[in-house]
Amino acid sequence: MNRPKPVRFTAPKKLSEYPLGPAFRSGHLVEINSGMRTFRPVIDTEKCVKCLRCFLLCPDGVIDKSGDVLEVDYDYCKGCGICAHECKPKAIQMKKEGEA
Amino acid sequence: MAVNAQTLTNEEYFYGHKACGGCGGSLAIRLALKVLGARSVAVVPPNCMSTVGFIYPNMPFTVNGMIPPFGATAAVMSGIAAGAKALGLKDYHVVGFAGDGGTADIGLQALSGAVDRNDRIIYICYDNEAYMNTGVQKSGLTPYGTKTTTTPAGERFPGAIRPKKNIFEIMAAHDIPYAATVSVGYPEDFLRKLEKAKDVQGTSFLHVMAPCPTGWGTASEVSIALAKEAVDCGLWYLAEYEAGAFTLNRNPKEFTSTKDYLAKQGRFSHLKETDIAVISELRDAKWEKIRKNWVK
Amino acid sequence: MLEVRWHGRGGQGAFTAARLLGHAVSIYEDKYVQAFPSFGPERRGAPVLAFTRINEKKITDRSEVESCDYVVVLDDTLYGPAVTAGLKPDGIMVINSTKAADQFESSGFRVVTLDATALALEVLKRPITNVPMLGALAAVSGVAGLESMIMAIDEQLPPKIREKNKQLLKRAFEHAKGGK
Amino acid sequence: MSVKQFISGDEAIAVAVKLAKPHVIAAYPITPQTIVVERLSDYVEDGSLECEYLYVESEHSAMSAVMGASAIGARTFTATSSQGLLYMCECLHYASGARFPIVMMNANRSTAVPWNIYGDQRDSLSQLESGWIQIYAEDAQEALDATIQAYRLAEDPEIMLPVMVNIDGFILTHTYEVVDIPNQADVDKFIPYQDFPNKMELENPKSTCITAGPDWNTEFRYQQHVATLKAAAKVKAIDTEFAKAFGRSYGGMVEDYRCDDAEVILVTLGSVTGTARIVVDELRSQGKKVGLLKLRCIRPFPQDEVTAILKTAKAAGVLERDISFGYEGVVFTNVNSALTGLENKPKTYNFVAGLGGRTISKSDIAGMFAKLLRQAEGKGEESVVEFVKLRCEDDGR
Repeated sequence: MNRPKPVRFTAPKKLSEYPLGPAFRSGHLVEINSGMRTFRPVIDTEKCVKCLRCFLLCPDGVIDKSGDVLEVDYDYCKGCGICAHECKPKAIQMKKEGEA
Repeated sequence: MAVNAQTLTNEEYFYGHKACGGCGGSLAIRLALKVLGARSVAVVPPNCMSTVGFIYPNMPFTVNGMIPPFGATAAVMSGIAAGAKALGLKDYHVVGFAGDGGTADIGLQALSGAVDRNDRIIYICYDNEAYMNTGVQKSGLTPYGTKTTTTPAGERFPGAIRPKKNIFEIMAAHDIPYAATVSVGYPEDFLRKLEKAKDVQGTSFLHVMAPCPTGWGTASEVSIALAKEAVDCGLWYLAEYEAGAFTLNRNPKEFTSTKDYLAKQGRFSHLKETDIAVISELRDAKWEKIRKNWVK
Repeated sequence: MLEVRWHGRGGQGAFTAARLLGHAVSIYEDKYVQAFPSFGPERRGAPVLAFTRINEKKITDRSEVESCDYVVVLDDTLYGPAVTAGLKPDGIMVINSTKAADQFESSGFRVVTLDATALALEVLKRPITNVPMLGALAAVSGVAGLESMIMAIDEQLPPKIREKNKQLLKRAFEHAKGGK
Repeated sequence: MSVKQFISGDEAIAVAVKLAKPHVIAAYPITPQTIVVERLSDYVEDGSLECEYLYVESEHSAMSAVMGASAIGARTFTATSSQGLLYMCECLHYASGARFPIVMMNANRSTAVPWNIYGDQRDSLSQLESGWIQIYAEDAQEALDATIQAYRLAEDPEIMLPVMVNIDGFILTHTYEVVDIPNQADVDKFIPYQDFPNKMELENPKSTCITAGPDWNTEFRYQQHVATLKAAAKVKAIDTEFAKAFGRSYGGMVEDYRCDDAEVILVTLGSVTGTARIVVDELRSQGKKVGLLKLRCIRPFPQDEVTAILKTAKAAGVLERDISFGYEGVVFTNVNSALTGLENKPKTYNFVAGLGGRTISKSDIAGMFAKLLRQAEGKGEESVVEFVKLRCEDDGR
C-alpha cells in the first residue's frame, strides 16, 4: 500500500508557530474519511483481472495498484461504489459497514 | 507510449479530500495531476474542489496549490507562469481547475485575457453544469431544462431556458493553440488530451464533463456511466481544436436515448415530453453543424 | 518665482515647449522647475494651456498658476481674455502673429510678436511653432540661455527633428533679440 | 553617482520600478497612471528592464497576476488609479491576507460618479481596511524614493505585506520636476532580492491562500494585524537607512514642519503639503505659531507621532481630499481617534477640499489656518466639518 497517511497535528501555541499567512505545506492530512462511508468495496482477488478500471476511475484514488493484488485504502474510501459499478468482471462487491 | 491505467503513476497528488462520494470533478483533478506530475502548481478558485482541498490544517493537494479570487483563475495562473519563468524555474506545469460558473461566467474575462497573451498554462474547466458549491444555482453552462435553485421548474418555465454557452468554441474563436472537450466517462480520451496539453507552448483549455451526484440527483456510483452516456446520447461531444482546425473524436452513428439519460437525474425529473423534444432538437441542430463543419 | 503660461491648441506642442524650457533651466542652469500641462484629456485643436514655474529654491507650491510673468501664445487666433488674464502688469506676452505688437491690447504688459509660423514653414516645412516661440521667449525674457535650450532639445526631441529644431530655435532667438 | 533628470511623477515611479528590477509586472492603463505602464513597457522593449510584462485585460487581473507571481516568489509591480483600484478591491484584501509583498503605485483620482479623472484621494482612502500599507508622496522625488523604500518594507521577512505608493493624479503624475536618480548599484544594495518565506516551491510544495475556518481565522488575522503594526517602526528605520544610503530623508511615518511651538497645526496628506509649507512660512513670518504635520503613511496609522506632535497644540485641522458621506473625512476620523487618549485634546476641524481636482490655493489654506487660530484664541467656530470653497449659498440642511 502506497497511499498518504494522516499525521498527528499539534496546534500552534505561539503566534510565531503559525504559518506566515494562510500558506501551509501541501500533502498534510490530519483526519481520515472513512466516516463518510456506509458501504465498503471488497475486491475478490480471484475474480479480479487487474484491468485497473477501478484504479483509474476512483475519484478518491484509494485503490492502490503497487502490490500483487489491488488494495483499497479504507482510511480514505468514501464507499461511493463507482469501482464496483464499473468493474466488468464484477470482482468488487459493496458490503455494508459492520457486516462481514 | 499512450498513458493508460497501466502506465499511469500510482502516486496520488489530490488525496484525502472531503468531496462528496462519486464526485466527477475530483476525479478530473486526480487524473490531470497524475498526468502532469509532482511539479505542478494547481490553481483552484472558490468551488467545491478548493473548499474540500485547502482547509487548514488539512491539505489534500500534495503539489503546490493556490486558491485565486473566483473570477481570476486564469490571471493568477498567468502570474505564476510569468513568475516561474522570470525566476528561471524549469520543468513545471501551471494548471487550473475551475468549475463551469468559474469558467464560463465570472472567470471568462480573465481566461480570455490569458488566451490573448497565449500564456503557458493548462486551464481545465470541470463542468458539472451548475454552481454546486453554493447549492445548485444556474451557471452559463447549465443546459436547457435543468432545474436549479435559481431556475426552479414549474408551470411557467422548464427550468433553465437556454442551452449551454459554447465555451469550447469561445476558446476556439480566440484561436487558442489547443482546446478540447472531454468526459470522465471516456477517461482514456481525457488522458490522451492531457498529454497533448502538457506539450503546448501556449495556452491550452480542456472542458471536462464531470457529473455531480449531489447536484444532479443521482446515485454516487453512476457518475462515470452518466458521463459516458452524456456523450453517447449526443448531449456532450468529444472534440479538439488544434492548429486552427476542429476534430471530432467520436461520431456516434446512432445516439442513445436522451430521454433515458435525462430520466436518471433528479434535476430533469420535471421535464415534459415537449421539453425532451426541445432538448433532442437542440442536440440534432448542434450535431448537424458539428458534422458539417468539423468532419472532413 | 517666475511663472510662464503657454497657450496653444492640442497638437501644437505647447507642453513640449514648457518642458523644454524646464529641462533647460533645471538640468543646465541649476534652477528648480515645475512644468505641467493643463490637466485632463488633450484633444487635437482644442485650446490648451501649459505652465513652467522657475525658481532659485525648491518649488513646493502645487496650486494652480494664478498670475504669471510671461505668456506665450503659439497661435494668435487664441488671443482673448483667457490669454491676458493674470499676466502681471510688468510681464511680457510673446505672441505668434504676423501683426505688429501694438495691434494687441495691453493692460500694461509688454507685447512682442514674432511670425513663428513663417519661420517654422521655412525651416521645418511645417507650421509647428512651439520651438520658435520658446526661442523668442528666451530672447525677450532672458529666462533661459540659448545653449541650455539647445542641449534640452538634444536630450528631449526625437533625433530626426533635432537639428532642424535647433536651427529654428536659434533663428527665432536672434530674430526676437533683434527686437523685431 | 546619481543623475538629475527632469521627469514627471509617473516617470519617477517608472524609473524607481526599473531600479527595483521586479520579475513580473502586470498592469492595465488608466488615466492618470498610464504613463507609468507605458514607460515600463518601453524599458522592457529597449532591454533596460528584464522582466515578464503582462498586458492584462483588467485591473482585477493585474492584481491577480502579480499575486500569482508573488506566490511563487517573484518581485512584482503593478499600478492603477481610481476605478481601477476599486475594480481590484477584492484582490487588495486577498493580497494582504496572503502576505504577498506586492508594490503598487496608485495615482490618486476621484471615483465615479460624477465621472471625474482628476485628483482626490477618495480612491485609496476607501481602501484603508484592505490590509495594505499606504504611503503618500509629496513630490516626484519622494514618489521615486518611496517606491524603493516600499520594496524594502514589503519584502521584510517580518512584514511581508503589500504596499501602495500614492501620488496625486495630475498634480504629481503629470508635473515635471528635477528628480535625483539613484544609481543602480546603490539600489541593488538597498533592496537585494531575497526568497519570500511563504512562497510556493516545486521541491517543497505549499498550499496557499487556503481556508481558515472559525477555529483558526482569528489567529491568522491577528498575525496580519501584528505584522502591520510592526511596519510602523520599520517605515521609520528604513527611512533612516535610506538617508544614509541616498542622502534624503522624509521623517518616516510623518514629517512635522515648524511644529515645535505651534499652537495650531494643519494635518495633510500628499502633494497639498507643499502648498501648505508656503502658507506656514508666510504666517510664521507674521509671527503666527502655526505648523504642519504631513502624514506619509496612513496604514499602519502613525498614532504615536500624531499624538506626540498634536498634544501641545490648541487646535488642529485635517485637510483632506476625501469625504466619508454622512460623517466626515476618514483621515479626520483617524486623527481624532488617535487623540482620544490625550488629557488636553486640541480642538479639531476637518477641511474637505480638492474634491474632483478642484485646486487648493494658498489662500484657501490661509483661511484654514485663520479658522484654527481663531479657535486657539478661544473664539470657537461651530462647523467642524467644512467643505472648502463650496459654491452654493446655503448649506442645504
